[in-house]
Amino acid sequence: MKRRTFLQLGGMTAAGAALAGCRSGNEKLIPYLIPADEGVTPGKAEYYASSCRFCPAGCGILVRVSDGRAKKVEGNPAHPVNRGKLCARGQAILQELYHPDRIAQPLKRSGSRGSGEFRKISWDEGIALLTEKLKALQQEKTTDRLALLTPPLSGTLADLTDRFMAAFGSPNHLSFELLAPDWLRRATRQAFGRASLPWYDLAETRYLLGFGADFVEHHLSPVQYGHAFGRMRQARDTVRGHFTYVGGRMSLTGASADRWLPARPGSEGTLALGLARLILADSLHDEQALAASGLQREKLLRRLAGYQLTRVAEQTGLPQQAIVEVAREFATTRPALAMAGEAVAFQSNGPEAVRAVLLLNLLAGNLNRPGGVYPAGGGGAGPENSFSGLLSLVAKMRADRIGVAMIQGNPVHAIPPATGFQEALARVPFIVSFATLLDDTALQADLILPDHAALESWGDVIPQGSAREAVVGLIQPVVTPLGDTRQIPDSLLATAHRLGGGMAASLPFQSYREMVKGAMRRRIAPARGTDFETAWTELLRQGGLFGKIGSTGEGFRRATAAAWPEPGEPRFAGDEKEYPLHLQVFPSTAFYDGRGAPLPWLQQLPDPMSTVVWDSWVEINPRTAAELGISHGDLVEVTSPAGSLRAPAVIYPGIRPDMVAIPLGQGQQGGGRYARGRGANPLSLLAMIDEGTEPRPAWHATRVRLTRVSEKGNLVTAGHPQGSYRSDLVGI
Amino acid sequence: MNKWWYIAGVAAAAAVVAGSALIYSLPLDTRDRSPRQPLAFSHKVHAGDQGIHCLYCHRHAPRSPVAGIPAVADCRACHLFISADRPEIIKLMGYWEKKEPIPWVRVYALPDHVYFPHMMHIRAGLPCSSCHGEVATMDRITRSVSLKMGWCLDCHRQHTASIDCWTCHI
Amino acid sequence: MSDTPVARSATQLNDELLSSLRPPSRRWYLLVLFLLAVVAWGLVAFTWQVTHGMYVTGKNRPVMWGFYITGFVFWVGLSHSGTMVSSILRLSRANWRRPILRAAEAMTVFCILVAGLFPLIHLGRNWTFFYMIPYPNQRGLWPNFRSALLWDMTAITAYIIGSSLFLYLGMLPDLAVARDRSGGWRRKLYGLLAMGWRGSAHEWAVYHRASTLMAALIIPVAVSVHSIVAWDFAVTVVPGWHSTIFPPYFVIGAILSGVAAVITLMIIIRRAFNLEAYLTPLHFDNMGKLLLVISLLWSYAYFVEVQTTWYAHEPIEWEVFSFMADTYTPQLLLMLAGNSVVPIAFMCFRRLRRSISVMLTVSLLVNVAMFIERFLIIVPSLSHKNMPFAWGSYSPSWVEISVNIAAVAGFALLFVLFAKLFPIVALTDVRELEVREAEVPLGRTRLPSIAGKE
Amino acid sequence: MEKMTSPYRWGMVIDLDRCTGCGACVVACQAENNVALCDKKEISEGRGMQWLRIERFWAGEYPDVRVRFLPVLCQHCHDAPCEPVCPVYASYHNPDGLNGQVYNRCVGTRYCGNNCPYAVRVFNFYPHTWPQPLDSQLSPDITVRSRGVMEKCTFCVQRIRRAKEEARGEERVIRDGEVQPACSQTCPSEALVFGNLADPRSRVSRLSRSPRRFQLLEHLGTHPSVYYLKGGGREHV
Repeated sequence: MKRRTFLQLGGMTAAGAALAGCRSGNEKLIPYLIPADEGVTPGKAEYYASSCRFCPAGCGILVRVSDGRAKKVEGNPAHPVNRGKLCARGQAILQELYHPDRIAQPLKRSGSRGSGEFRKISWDEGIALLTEKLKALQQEKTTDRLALLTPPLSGTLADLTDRFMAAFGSPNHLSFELLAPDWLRRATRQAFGRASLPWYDLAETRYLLGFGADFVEHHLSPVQYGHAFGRMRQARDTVRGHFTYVGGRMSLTGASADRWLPARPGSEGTLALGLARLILADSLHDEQALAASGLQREKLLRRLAGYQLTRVAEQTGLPQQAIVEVAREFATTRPALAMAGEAVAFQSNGPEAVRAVLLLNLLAGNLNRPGGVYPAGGGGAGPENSFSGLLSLVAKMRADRIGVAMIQGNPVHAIPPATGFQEALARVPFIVSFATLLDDTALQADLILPDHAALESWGDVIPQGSAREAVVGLIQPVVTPLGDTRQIPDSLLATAHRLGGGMAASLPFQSYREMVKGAMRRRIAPARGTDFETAWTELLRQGGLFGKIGSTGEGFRRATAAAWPEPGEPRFAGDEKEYPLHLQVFPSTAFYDGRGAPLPWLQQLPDPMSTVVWDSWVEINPRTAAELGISHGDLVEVTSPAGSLRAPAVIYPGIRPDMVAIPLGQGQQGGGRYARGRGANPLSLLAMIDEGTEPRPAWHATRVRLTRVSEKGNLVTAGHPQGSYRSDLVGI
Repeated sequence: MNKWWYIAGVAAAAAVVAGSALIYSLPLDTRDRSPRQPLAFSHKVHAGDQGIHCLYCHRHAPRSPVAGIPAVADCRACHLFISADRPEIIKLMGYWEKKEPIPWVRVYALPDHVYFPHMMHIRAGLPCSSCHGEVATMDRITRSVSLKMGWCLDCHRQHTASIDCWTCHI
Repeated sequence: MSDTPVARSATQLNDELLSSLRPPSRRWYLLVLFLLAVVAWGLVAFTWQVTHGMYVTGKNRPVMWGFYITGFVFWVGLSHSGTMVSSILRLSRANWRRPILRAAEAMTVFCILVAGLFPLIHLGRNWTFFYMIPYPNQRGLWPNFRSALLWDMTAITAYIIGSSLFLYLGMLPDLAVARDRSGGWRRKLYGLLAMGWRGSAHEWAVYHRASTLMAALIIPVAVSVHSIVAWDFAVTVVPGWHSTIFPPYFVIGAILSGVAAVITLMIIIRRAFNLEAYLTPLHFDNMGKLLLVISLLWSYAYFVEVQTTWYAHEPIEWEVFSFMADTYTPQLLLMLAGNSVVPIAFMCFRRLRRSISVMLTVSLLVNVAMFIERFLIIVPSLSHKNMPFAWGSYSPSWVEISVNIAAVAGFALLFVLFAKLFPIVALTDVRELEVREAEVPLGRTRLPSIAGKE
Repeated sequence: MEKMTSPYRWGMVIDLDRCTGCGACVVACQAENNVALCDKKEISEGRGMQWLRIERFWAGEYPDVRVRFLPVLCQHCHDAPCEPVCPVYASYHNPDGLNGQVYNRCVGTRYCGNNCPYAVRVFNFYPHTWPQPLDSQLSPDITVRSRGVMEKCTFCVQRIRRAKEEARGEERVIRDGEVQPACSQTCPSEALVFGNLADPRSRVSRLSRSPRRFQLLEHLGTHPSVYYLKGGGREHV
């Protein structure tokens, strides 16, 4: 790839030099060593298609490259997921590439763990060190002491890691992510009989009933649902889609709603069933749909007998009037759509509540109908409760049954300490991190094999629940790697080859690129066997394989065996007397689960709701704040059974008085100059509660106490605190 | 007494003239018009005697804002055979061996707040010489124009090209 | 004219009036040194700003103008002292004006000089200030004559030229006297400046016509200057600035501060050169009356402005006003006290008008209040402009404060130096009174009586 | 200044009913235009450099709270308050009806910034730098502004210019949707629509005739090129 050679050549057009009188930086005129590729004109920008791997949505991107440097990341119009659009985070991956604190070459720990003292080593040494450790495990016949921690993987990388672990003989591959939609996968299977993520036809629906499904910020596929939302509102001449949002905190998504139902945390499931009962009582449901899924109104009504309006209203803390109205609107406006999100799922009764919400779709008869719910394309079979996987791994690590841990991502920061992960990890003798920055996990690592930035990597992405048809997005490098880094799969391949034997045999690939290419060849083999090379270049040009592979035809239908959802009383960690407030931790638009925090563009992006920059904050209802004598910008201490933190207070009219909310992502020890030591990590507040047979990630089931510390919160908001209430002056 | 008055008057007048001339020509053009180049490349030989067309080497000019200068490989391609024994050519090959580009010195340098698209000017049918002078007669390139804003504007006015500030300054 | 000093011999008079030209005392040198130090400090602050960037000031978005423009408007206002006093009184033939003429006119020149510096100091790229000067250049670019800032520049330049001519013209005969009564380099200097004034009847006739003419001419210039400064604000769409009453309001304000400044000046000069004989309580009485009138005018103008805003109750305008009243209450009260309540209350009484100490306090108070008034016009409006989400606030930084203090020092310095170099009391003007009756010697010639001319 | 010879009158329509306030446009703008990175201190002093901000307004009391988002960028007024006040024509009206800002001409009086009712002009109070290799992201198409000059949204004029150059090459006018500023290009919900208001058939002109349309601070008579479409309130379907 000749354009990779661009980087050793200076730019022809001088960027950067500041505008200072007549002086100018471009004194020299540096020619190329080798002429540019055909079709590449120096001084003119080129676009290269790739995919964003910031979040599992897997949007397609076009990267504007000028004189060998990536200049801008834009959406790929040909990509069915994001249709040329891109979110703030997606555009900021450019700064992942050019981050001033990137790890330029393999590092070996020289100081104590967490000290951040490392010694630069060569790749040979690095790989040798790793293989030596793994060899040791092999010789001791304890290959299961190897653990691999990754975010949920898709496509060829998943294949590679599976082969690697299988060949090595270790079952301990944990793919965990705080926001992974396992809960939704499971609920869909249990409710609609298909182990697949749902794909909501937002654009065509006329009434959206969102139960804490924050699709604008992070839920499933923000860009594509953001796009769909715009169309739902205004793309149809006569129809304006209506949106009702249920949730104790008015999230950014909730802010766009026409009606906000601040239901008491953990009561969403009850509300859903209450609505169902009202709908059935007035027989406003879709009779055929009900029949088709083998249900009778009477039976259901009997089942729902416990959910009379009065009780529901009392439990949710909502006015009866509103509940009745919503029920009627939802049932009488077709097509209507109900979405469940993390805010619901991460309650102690989450799984049941989610299924209760999905039930509403069934009553509205919108399964596999325009404006309704379809199974997402691309299979999407995946873990249904990786959380239990996490806990079992933690147990193993505690029991010293893990000798080597290879870690992609930053679990040390992004996993709640209440799971005991951090302490357990500390017991692991040898930790390998693939971090690109010296993040919290890398700080604990003994060996760092730095990964490429996304824009330097090869790969393929199968977007999760992002599209109705199956999509395979391709990732291709658009610039020469800045440092002496390698992408994870190549490091694994190198290790495997060096281990030799079965390992080498099971991974007979020179490079990951070759592997990806092979996978693609297999994918399009049925389509066209001959002349793969041209097809391949074409695929690279358009950014992936879209809609060509048929999405499995059969749609959702009610799983007859499905257990009836009975969301019980929500349980919370912390005694109500001592900890009067509910805590909600939410992924902010900028930081997602924290991986956005190192990027300055995202740090200085004012949070849309609080307009806070460069910090984390605590959202408090004005009434509560007044009672506690807290005013905007004060430093407050939030204490939970699990721990406590300090952060500035933001007076937030859109939250229940018995709730506080803190954004995820800040409070990192590492993560480069822009993230280090900034704000606080609310995960440290979360407590575990054991509910039912198996552990469930009840991240919204912690109670907290709030105390004012001082007026010096050092809070910076882009918006003027008083001016933010004076929309009358601009007439909107 | 009186003659002092006269002298003072003359001096003052001179000062005023000089001063206004100075102010008029701000910003001053202090750049070396014919800087020494790392290689004694002669446009006279190439463009003049050999009659090679400008766009043969500066081939991006019609398509790109920058005219582009030949990659070291391009120079080498020809000079593998043509007068390969000359000292300057050996120097050139030296660069190639060391795999480092030639640090040519810019002669036509514009400040960074000026945008000059070569392709637009070639499209408009301007001869290269209208800005770059009679390159074919120069051994070492000598800047033949002032490159001051006034000079650009005059030409734009003559050819009724856009004189919107944003045409050149963004 | 009973209060005018009784006739004394020409030499005696000249001696007294020219006493200021005697070699300076140590106190004078100390004063000059001190002032120089302050000015130097101001220069340091300014250099700091130029080398670092505007962030060393307190300015921000939306408050992009602050103490510098406040200072600018303030000094322009102050500069009205001389013009008003000397020309108005000259035209109205008030004889008691005579002893303070020179000081007032000098003050005008120095104020406007200082004022003219501020717009340049506040530029983000001071080194490109010449872009604003209309001169033919190779870029083929001209400044924008629609911009009030350019009007400013023109008006102020005109005013500088006008007022310095005015000052110079008034000084001519005195320079001649000084020339004749001094030696060494001073003699050369005065000789050069006096341009060979002989004091012939013809010269005097011309001189009188010229100075009357200048007096008449300078007034419209002065008025226009401050109207234009007012337009800097009035022509914008900034709530609280966009007001038709601004030009007259600013002019009145200017005269108010000008008159106050002159009073302060009179007192200082009176002490410094012990001219008790020439600056008698009568003069302060008159100035007090003048102050009273202007202060009443100002109060009326201010009332009109606020009252219209309040009555119309245009949301954003009212928002600005109430924000100002809430955030800057003490400043607002001090301003009202200093500009209207105190002057009006005190100047009504003859006894107070004739008490030097009272006059000093009041006149100083007026000018402090005037500075605050400028500030309250500029900053609150910008802090709460039309987009509430982008509201802000402003507080001056040490740099801005230093530069403003240095401006005061710089003005004082110029004045002190001037007072040592040139007759600070208008010699001939005073003499005019004396020499009504008889032929008097002036210089080497004998001048026929001009009695009855005035 | 504005010559009526140009076939373009660039304008934008912002549909507040579509806008979710996600902030994608804000980052897009900074990425495209070499807008400086501002640390916490700078922003706390009110010296942030955003060309495009999303204003967030709270209305009502809990539980009847409503949030309104208002993306505000340079409105490119046709009677722009910023233009006449600039003493050096650094802020001027361009033939396509854009408010030009010429950085190298700006002397920094900040008069335009005061007189802009939309407060969208940002001033380089600080000298800004990009730590290596972050400076590699700087676009070569746009000058990097030095301290002491005013800057603001240009409707991504560099993109317009590029499109013009191409159109010129093919002797045609720019097609509708061919050129988009970074913000409207990336806006997930397509709330921002950019185009040529002089062409009555362009998407932006059609939207600008919507009954929901209004303009910001219309009463000031600045005649912006940016139209807003009212967000749908609480009304039912």
